[in-house]
Amino acid sequence: MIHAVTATGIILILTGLWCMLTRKHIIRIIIGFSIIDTGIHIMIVSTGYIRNRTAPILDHAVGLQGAADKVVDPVPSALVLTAIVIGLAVTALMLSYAVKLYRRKRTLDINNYAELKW
Amino acid sequence: MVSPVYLLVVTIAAVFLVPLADRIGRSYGMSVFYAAIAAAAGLGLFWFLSLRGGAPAQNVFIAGFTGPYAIQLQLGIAESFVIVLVNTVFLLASIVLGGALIKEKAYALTLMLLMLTGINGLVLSRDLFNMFVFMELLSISTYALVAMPRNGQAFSAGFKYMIAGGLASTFFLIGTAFVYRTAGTLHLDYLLRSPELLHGGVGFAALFLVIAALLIELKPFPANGWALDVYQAGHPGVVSIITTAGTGAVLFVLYKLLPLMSVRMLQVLGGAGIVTFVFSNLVAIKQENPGRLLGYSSISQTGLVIAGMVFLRLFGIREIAVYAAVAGGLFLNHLFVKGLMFWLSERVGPRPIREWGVLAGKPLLLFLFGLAVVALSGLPPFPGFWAKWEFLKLLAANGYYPVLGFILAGSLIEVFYLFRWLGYAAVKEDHDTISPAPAVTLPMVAAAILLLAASVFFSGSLSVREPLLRLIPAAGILFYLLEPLPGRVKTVLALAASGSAAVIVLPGLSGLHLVFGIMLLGGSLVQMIAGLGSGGRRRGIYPGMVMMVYSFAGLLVTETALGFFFAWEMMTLASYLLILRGSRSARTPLLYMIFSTGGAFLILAGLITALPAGSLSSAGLGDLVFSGGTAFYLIIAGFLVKAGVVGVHLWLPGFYSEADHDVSPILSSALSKAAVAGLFIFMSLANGTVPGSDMFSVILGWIGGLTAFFGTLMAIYQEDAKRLLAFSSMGQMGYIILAASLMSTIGWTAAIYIAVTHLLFKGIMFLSVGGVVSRLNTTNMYEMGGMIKRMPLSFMTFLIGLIALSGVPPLTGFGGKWLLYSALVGKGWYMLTALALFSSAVAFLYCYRIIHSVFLGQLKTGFRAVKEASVWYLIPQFIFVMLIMIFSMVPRLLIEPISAAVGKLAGPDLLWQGNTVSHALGYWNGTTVMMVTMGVFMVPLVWLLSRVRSIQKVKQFNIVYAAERPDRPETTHYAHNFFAHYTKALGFLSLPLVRRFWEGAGEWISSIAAALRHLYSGNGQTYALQVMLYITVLYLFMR
Amino acid sequence: MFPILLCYSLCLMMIIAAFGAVYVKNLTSAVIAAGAISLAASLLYLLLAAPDVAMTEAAIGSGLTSVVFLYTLHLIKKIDEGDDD
Amino acid sequence: MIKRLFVLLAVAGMAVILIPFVSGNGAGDALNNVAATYVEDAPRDLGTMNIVTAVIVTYRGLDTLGEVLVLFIATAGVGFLLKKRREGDPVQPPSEILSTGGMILMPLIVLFGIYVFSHGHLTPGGGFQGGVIIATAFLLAMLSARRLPIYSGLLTWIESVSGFAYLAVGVLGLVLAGGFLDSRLLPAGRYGSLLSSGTIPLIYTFIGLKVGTELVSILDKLRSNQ
Repeated sequence: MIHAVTATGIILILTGLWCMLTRKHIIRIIIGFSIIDTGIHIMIVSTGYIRNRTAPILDHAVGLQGAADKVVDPVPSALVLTAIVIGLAVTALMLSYAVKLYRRKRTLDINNYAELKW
Repeated sequence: MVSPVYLLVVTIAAVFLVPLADRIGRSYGMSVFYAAIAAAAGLGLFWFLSLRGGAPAQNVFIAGFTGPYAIQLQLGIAESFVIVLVNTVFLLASIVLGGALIKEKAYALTLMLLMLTGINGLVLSRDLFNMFVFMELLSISTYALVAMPRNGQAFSAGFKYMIAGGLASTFFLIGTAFVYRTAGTLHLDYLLRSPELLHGGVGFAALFLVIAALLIELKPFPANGWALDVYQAGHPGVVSIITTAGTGAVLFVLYKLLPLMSVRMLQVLGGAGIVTFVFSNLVAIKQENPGRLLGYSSISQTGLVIAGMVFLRLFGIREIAVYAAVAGGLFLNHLFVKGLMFWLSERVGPRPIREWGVLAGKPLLLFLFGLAVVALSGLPPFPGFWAKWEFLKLLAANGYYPVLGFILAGSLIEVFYLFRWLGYAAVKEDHDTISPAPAVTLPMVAAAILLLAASVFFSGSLSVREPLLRLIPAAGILFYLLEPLPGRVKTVLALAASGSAAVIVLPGLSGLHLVFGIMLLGGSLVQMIAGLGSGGRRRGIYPGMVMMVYSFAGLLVTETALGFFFAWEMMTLASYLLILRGSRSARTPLLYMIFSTGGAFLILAGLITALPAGSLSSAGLGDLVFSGGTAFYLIIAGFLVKAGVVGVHLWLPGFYSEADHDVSPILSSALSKAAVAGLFIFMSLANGTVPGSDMFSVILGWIGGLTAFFGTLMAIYQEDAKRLLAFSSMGQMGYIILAASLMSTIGWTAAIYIAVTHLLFKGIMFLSVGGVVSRLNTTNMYEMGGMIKRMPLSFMTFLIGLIALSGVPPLTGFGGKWLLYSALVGKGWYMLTALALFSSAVAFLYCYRIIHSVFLGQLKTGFRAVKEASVWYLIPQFIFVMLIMIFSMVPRLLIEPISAAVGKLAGPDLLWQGNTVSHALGYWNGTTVMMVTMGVFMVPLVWLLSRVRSIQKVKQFNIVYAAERPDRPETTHYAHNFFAHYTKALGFLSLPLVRRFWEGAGEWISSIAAALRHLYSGNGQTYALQVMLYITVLYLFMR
Repeated sequence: MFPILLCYSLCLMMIIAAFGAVYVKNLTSAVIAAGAISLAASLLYLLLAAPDVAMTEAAIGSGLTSVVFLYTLHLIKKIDEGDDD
Repeated sequence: MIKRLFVLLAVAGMAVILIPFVSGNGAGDALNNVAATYVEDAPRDLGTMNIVTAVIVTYRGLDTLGEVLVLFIATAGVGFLLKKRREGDPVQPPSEILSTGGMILMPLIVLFGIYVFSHGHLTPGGGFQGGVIIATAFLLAMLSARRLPIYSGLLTWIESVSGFAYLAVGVLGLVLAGGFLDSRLLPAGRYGSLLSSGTIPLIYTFIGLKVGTELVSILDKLRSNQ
């Protein structure tokens, strides 16, 4: 099962990359990024998963005794939390850029923003 | 010591305080902002000083847990070094940005502070994921700040940056997560306990992604289009932070990760760095926009730093000191220079580099720019020089010769475009003014001072025995500070400074060194007197002049290979400054710089190849090992380039002729001997140890012979008096090299003898012509004529110089030629003897021409009132005339010390070949020959002089162009195109084949650059595609 | 058995939604499709015993991010209508 | 077309790099040393039930501080890029149902948000999730109200003060306890109760407030940039 999840994460990343590299619309490119982000998050969460274990919350159901054999790895969860927030920050900033660009040229086709080159 | 956490706390606290303070008032917000950055820089300095003073490194764990469980911040000497540097440059950059920031909302200030937090966190953290977070802090705040100029270009550049940066973050994040998955920890030190976990399968892929992400952040060629757009469009202040502090932090992360990498990874990474260095420099030559050009240059420097630390790791070096000397030195150099240059571009405003002539009228800004260009080119005394030396030395010691070659090639390209730019700024005066902006100038001055201070710090590798070497740049700077004084005062001061150097240095020399010391120092000193003949401020002459004289002294005094190269490069730089000031076009100084640097790189390559194995400290010249041959040939080739032998003489005519009239003589007579001195120093060092020396001496002989021939031949076609003398110098250098190639005592004696006489007579001739030219304000010979009447003293000295040159008895020239021919014949080189004889014959043609066109003939109407040349021009000439007379009458005075020096060098027989000296020198009695010939010569001279005032009648129709009116009046002058007839016979030999070759090579390189730059299409998607393809290729290489 | 089936179907859903987000004509629909991926992902995280991540992904990944996207699209429409400074 | 080919090549290259991660994943059947130590020590040392929270706030606290700062960059960056709307622009009146519903729901959602961040050490969730929930409440209010005056001054204050307080708690940890951001500044308390786990609830409250106000101001800037 976990292999399928990791694979799904990779497929999402590749789909996002494809989106980012082939779509011309800037908003669509940013959507591509957010798909990539989701893919990464899935991949990372999948690294912490251990079959038949429960969430790392040591309530009475889990108990303190031998907890390390009952729960999944908490570290990837912590990393993903950070990554999700960072992803939001990047997305918001990208979208602000999109608004700015649109206000300049009334277009969001990325091919129109190649005035700097060589 | 203060806990390193406070470095982060200071800026984070300011992040929260600034918006509040800003609500009270703009200035409060700004104050908090600057106070926080200054505090960070101060902390950095405090730590650096205490750690250098022996304080232990600090390791702090967040939240008080230890081991791999909590994030660790480490503050060792390396960290504190980077922190003090990046925070200082950040502080300076934010002063530059002050004017722009005050117009923005408080957001801009918080973004800046967050950027600094990210930078400092990256340096301190020992945890992989924590580094990711700080990297995001750094990059996301940068994304926003790129938009600062708020124009369309900045917005689109910022967006492209976000795409590429987003990709890099993606890779970093995946890599980090899987590093944790594989190794069970994110803590670097614990990862290092089992690095093999990361060398196969998933571990490898994870580590690879982290490294690739870092590399992308460092903008490797060609996956760096977005970065260039940012450099071009962003605010120079922001951009300077990105390329200095930001890049520095990421570089340091890469440094921290080095021990994790496998050999294969290191090799590929080092290769990527070298590729970036070479190709970014290559593309830079086609750039017109200063921001973009600096961008390419920054990227290339980053590539070099990457290569530096990666190769060091590959060589198994662990000492931090070595990393500091190589990567640290390169980075420090880049940091201050790029800061300075970007801020200067802010100051100059949006102008293409061709219009940087606005700086020509601003001595301080031009000085700063020049300093930056010199430092960036890796010239001494700046840290880049020492770092490159150490780096190249290690490459050579480990047999990485191709890499060494690539770095030198890239550096040469770098020198080309940087000095071309400096030429635009210094030579093409543009009368546009730029408004004063102390807020920008002040940080630039600070950066320059810090750079110089760092130079002193890094030059610690020069041994204390050679304090003179340190004086070379110091003297240059001192005379720069004296620039406001009147020219004559500076001349006197320069004479005093150079004279005291001579007094201190000469007594300590002996043998060949003494002979060359007298030539270089004495020759320069005497000719410097002519400087008193010109009025005005004479800006830009004396820093170069004094530096050059001190470098001569340094060359002769130094006992180490590094010291020799240092002095050599300082001499190149000093002479460049002299020609830069005098030249009318930017082309001549540039050509000179390119060829000189190329020659210097050959010498450098030879020196480091010849260094004895295992010598990390500076090796002595005597310890060099030439048994392989290659090193020796490289060094000799370098000196030949500097001597301007045929094929690489392109720089020569302009260089010897275009400087100020009192400077050209020194360059042409004294400086040219530096190459000879180098040649002899190394030939004597290698005496008897170089394999295949027979072949070498034949080849060298032919190079000398052909140089003599072609130099002389080209001299006869010149219209410009100083150019004619310049080519004549080339021919004389040919004789010297030819004589030196004989590798026998008599040959070497002849060579040095010719060198001395050439110094004397070329000094006389150049000064004499210089005196004439300074009165007539033209160098075209067809515009002169009849000067014998107005300037009889100049004529007399010139004539004596000419006789000495032509090699006829009785003057010294004869002795040199006599020694040379007898040695050539003795060795059995008849072809070369014939060639040399033929060249001497041809030399008569130009001798005749110059005396005929300048001094004899009809006096032009416009010049009837000119006076004799300034007495200050005449004094050195008379000193030299006296010397020539003395040496002519008593040749022993000259020949004996020389042959003694040569003899002492290698015993009576040089070991090169075992050629016995069979020529006794006794039967040439100079005195008699002199007396006889003087009599033969003086009688007609007196008669001529007595007749010179009588008017010669000319027939009424004795004009050539009777029926038609020529387009260009000068073509009617008899002296114009004087030797047109000979073109049929010999002209094909002077066809500009050499020039065409070099121009073709230049165009070829330029067209490669033009093709490469088209990689950068400007489309953000294409850039992202390039990044991904780059990473794929990298993966395939590293796997 | 059920969680595994649910997991596979969520994966499939996400992939389909991703292709939708790339290729669907309307941008608003694309944004919603991208949001749907996140939503499905947050369910998946629950299955993977990561409730914290699930909550965050639902709130930020699918909720807030989509809102920010939609706001931007709205803004762009406003700019088109000339309601601009 | 040729570009498509390159894109395909690039994506295929990425696939080649990423595919090892599929097989290299999921084989583990035990926690590694670091994770196991967290799970075993956190309840005792810190008093948290939610180990993820312990990792986020304490063990990897610097990451979280950085994360808060990244969000701060987003606010500042969006504010830096986009200018504020002119005052008094007409806003379309929302429907009656939406506005009434929004007004009733908003306090409830805010309350829920506060619950989420204050119980971060006991249950799933924490400062970030709680902050987002509070932001959602304001979002609803923005949508439903004719004009909800967002006092940017007040937002700045809450944002800055809560951020500063977070940092101050961190520094106090350095001065009084084991290290920067050490949550053992306060006693671990009774395991499983609200007021336990040292400074973790306090830190999560500051984070929640900060994240909430930051997100509200991002949304406000995007909304009012018209």
